Amino acid sequence: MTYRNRIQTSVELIGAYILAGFWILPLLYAFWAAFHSSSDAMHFDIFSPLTLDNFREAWSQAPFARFSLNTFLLVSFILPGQLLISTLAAYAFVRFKFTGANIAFALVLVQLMITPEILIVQNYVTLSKLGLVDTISGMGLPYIASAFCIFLLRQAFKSIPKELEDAAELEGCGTMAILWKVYVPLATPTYIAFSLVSVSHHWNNFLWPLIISNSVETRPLTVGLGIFAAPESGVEWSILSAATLMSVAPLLVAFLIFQKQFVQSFMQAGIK
Amino acid sequence: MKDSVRNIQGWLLFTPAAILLLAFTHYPTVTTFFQSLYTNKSIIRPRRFSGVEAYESMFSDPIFWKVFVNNMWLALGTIPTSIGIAILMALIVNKAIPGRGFLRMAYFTPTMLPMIAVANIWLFFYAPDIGLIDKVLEIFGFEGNNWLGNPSTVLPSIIVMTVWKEAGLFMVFYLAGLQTISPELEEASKLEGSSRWNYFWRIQFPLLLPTTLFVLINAFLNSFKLVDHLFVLTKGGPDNASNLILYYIYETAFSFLDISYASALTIFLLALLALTALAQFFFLDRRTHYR
Amino acid sequence: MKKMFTKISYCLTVALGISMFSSAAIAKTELTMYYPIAVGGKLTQAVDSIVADFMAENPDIEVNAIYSGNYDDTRIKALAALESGKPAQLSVMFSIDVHELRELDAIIPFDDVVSTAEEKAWLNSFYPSLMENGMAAGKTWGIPFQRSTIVMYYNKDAYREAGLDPETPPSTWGGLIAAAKALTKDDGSQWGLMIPSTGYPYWMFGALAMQNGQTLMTSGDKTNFDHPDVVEALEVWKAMGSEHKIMPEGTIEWGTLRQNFLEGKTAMMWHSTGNLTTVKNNASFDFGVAMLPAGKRRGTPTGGGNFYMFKDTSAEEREASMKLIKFMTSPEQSAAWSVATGYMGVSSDAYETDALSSYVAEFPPAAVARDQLAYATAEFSTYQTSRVKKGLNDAIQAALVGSKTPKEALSEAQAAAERILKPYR
Amino acid sequence: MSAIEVKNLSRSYGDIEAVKDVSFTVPEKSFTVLLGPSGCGKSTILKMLSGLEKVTHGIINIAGADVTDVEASKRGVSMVFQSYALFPHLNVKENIQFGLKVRKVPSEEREKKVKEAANAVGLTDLLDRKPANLSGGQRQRVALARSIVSDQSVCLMDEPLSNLDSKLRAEMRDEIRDLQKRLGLTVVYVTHDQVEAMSMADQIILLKLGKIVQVGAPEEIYNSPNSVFSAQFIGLPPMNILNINEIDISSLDSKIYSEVDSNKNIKDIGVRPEHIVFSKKGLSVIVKSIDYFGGETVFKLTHKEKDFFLREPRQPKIQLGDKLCVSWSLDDMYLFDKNDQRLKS
Repeated sequence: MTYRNRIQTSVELIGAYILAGFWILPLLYAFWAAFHSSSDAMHFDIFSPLTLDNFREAWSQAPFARFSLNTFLLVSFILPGQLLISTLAAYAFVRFKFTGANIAFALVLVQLMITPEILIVQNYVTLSKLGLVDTISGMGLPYIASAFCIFLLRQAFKSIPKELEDAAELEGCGTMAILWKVYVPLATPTYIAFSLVSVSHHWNNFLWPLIISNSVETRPLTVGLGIFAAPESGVEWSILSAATLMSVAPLLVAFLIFQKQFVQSFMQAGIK
Repeated sequence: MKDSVRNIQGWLLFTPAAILLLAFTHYPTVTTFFQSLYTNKSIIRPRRFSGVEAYESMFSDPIFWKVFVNNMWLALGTIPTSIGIAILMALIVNKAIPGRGFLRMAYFTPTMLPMIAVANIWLFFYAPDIGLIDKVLEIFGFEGNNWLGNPSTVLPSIIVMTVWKEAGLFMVFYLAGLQTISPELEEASKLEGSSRWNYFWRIQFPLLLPTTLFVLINAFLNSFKLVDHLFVLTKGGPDNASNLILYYIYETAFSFLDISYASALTIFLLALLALTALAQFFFLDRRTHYR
Repeated sequence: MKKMFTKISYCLTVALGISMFSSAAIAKTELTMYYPIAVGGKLTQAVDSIVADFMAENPDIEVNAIYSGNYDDTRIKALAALESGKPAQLSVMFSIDVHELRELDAIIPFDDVVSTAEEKAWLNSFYPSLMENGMAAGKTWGIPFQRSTIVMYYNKDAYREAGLDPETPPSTWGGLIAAAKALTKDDGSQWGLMIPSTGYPYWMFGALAMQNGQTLMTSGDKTNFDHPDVVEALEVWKAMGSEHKIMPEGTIEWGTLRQNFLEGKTAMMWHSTGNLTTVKNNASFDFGVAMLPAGKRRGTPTGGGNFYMFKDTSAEEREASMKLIKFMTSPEQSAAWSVATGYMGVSSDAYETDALSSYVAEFPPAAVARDQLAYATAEFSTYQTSRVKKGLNDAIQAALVGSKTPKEALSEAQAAAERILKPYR
Repeated sequence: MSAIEVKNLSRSYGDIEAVKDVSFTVPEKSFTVLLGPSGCGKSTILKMLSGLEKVTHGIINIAGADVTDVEASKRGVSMVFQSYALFPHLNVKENIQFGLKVRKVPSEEREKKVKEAANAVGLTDLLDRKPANLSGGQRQRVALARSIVSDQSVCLMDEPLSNLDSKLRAEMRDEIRDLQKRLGLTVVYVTHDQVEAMSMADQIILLKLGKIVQVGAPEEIYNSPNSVFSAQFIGLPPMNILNINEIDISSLDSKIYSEVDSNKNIKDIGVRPEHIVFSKKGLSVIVKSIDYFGGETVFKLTHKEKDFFLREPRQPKIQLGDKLCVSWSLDDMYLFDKNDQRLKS
């Protein structure tokens, strides 16, 4: 490699790391602030003493454990629902050329643009008629039928060779057995990809849960954090940072551990 | 198996999804439309048919125009920049360089944070005088700025924050795109004496066009859906300088309890998104399929 | 499969049994109340502890107190709860929400619930200016709880440094501007004064307008935004930043202002008295609290939250609610609440209690808000308050950031308010 | 003058040495084939020649100049890739002229050259097509045209025919060879296919595990392989290698027997299948399988559980299971020592 090339490469490398620095600095700062008193954090007193008070304080001011549980319940209500319902629907589209399937699929795709995020007003009205306001199931219900999931699974199912299905049929598998024993296992990568994308989406969702939850028993982390942080109540940086970290920690830790899978999943879901 | 049996089975399998989709996508869309044609009900005033009155007042509502224009600026400010940065990031982590895993993690992490947490963190950066940015400026002898309190800087501030959050996600899409490009293409062009720059513009960028289109449209749709940060940062202020359509819908419906007007706003937003999605449909369908 | 059904039905039976048993055996009256917070500090803990005390005294009542964000959020949540299966029976909501809540037919007047002479006396025991916002159509709809006025916090150390007398804070606009000029440092490290203009700009403006001789509204259906005195008040506010340079230009964040003050970035701030205890606990310097200065006169709106009782409640629940409200507004609790937060005691009796009187003696700033009640008016409140208020807030911010002149901005806000309020006249 | 001279070339990836101290020369206007099984380092050498791969150690001269540290584009080489590396969004013409545009060749000249190159490979009618709409052979031609148009005297080809079906492959072999002669190109061609190597090369460089085994013209390597590896890599079926301890050498022709017996270093003897004949005396064998190819017949024979091949141009009346004897002449026999190296007799 020539001298010029070497310089060019190292300049690029430095650039890459500076960019990375900018990208994690905000989070690192929040992390740092969470372990220092507010005034130390504000004065960037690098050598000021570490403290866990902020976490203790935030923990005592709002029930973050309960919020985490709510988020967990929400996600574990939505995801299996999405997977189940979308699996059935995708199977119907791929294997049963039922009358009106094309129109039905077009109606499914409508949801890709008209997402529940936008229909907050009427969906709220619907759910209050159903008496599901301020329930975890109400919070999750509009998301259970996911056009995106149906779409992804339909693509995955389509790519499964018909021979496999024929072979299973010869072995005596019925319609549902073929679905469970052939289609679902073969589409596992798609299931994983969608699951990670879905979980991170709903873990981070805010507006709809804010609208639909009233009480501590249903408030997910984002809403709890949003109310905790309501700037009207005066901002205590360090406590806020601690609360923020506690809220993002579960997903963030999961991401850091399974980084590759997350990135792969987002990639796969993005390519479609 | 008989056709009619398959027909019934197919419909049965599709029914659960169909019911939920109808209940939470199609039905509310239709009722929103009807709602916008009627006035609100209260003790004092009964509900009555008002036709397009809500739309008339929408188009003469300066706040509506302001939030619409804000949304457009937000899209315009966020999307090209984050696409540019995302491509750069993807090019970086697509190469075998030292610490690639770390770099990819660093670029992607903000994507995993909820917007509300992002806003909490950035609130501190933007706080006038005591915030991080002003403190840093102070060191270099610059005077602080009231980033979120000044209508000319509030939207750019939010744009910067959004770029920070979104670029990593787009990076992943570009990374996927880059990985479909055979490395031999780069070797071939290198051999022809093509510079990296030339290779990017003549080969990579055109080959990433489908990805760009996908990202473009999704980012555009997203810019209308993401308003969480307003709850923490500005509440749409000052004087609606950072207000966005969806937040305005939220305010109108839940704070002003004006369902009729909120419905009209929603229908407008839906129409806008539907048009965009249709554009996507046409573009993506006509795009050249390489290999 | 069959096994699973058996299991499920068993679980259901047990669950059903437990819930029936528990509701039958204890027969508590359950109350749900929402409450907001708009200033800093550990208010949730303060509320929780009062509620806990109440439940200890009244074992037959179970209170579920839910913190639900700011005033707007709280109204939204409480109203949402009415629609849902778990309605609230009472709530602390914005004192200015009274007209909107009435229009929705959501609340009942206390006159309907209060029966005994003792209770009537209780209704009259509060400071009259705190009752103003709760009154409409000749009835009382809201009972004062977390109430405040705007006060001026100032940094005595900064005063000394600037050669000002820390014991005589300015009492007029002229004096305020002169003092602020002396306190503003050229290098931008310290401002003279900050008046917040996000969150509740109309509230701060209500003070300025009143000091200039005019209130923002005369009744629930009549606003005075374009009155020359009101316009002048906004011009004065704007001039503090643009002309006198004693305050940063643009809007000033309500939420971070206290931090600015504690960090010494501003020598004076106007803020809710509800911040008092937090400021007291966190200030690393000597600070004082003063009444707002006078323009043509002194003036401040009252502010904060009132207790409301919802219409959709049983007689039992109303009775229990009354108990809770009476407990929480009793002189002892009100005094404790005031000491804990800085919000004012809601009745003169509260200030007579040992707790509060000794606290005031030892920490005189605690009485400033009360003393200022003599000059106080109702907080801005109309029909469709949220929307009218937003128009006014937008106008104030537009003027402060310079995108419109105060006159333009307020005239437009007035026109919009007229349109909204016309049907109510 | 040699077009390419390689001295002591090595390439290692961490601990793995892909190419070990390789030296060879490529004469001008010759067709040199780098031949070897996968993993022998032939592609790595080609990439190092092109400049796309760094050199760990050694020197590369092209046209008399040391290019070891010279950028790929400045070495005066062109390359045809295994996958053709056609830019999918550019049409045939744009693909061909890509390098010309990079080098800012004036448009008139560019047009002329593209036309010539397209003509040479028979693509004139397809200039507006996108690669996706071309057949495998056509894509191959575009890659060739791109290489021709670059006007470089040295052309490197990395298994360019491996993606084609066998019929097309045979056609393209001739075409490439023809083109090389016509244009006077110096070609370095990588393949693992010995048929390609034999039919195209002026010079074969046979590689194994990163090292050169033998260099020479195809017939030279065929006729006098220097090792068991060379002997077996070229020729189909490969040369029969028989361990002298596992066969009944006493039954062989006496001249052969004495030759073999006289030298203690001999471990294996090698005979090409076409040199073995059925005879009255000799090694006794059983016929295990018979493959008719029309023009020739290949017999698989067993002697003491050791299989080997015999090739006959005729179709003798022999059946499976027949017990026969075979022999060969002394001149057709190769001898190898215990290091698998050829023993020169």
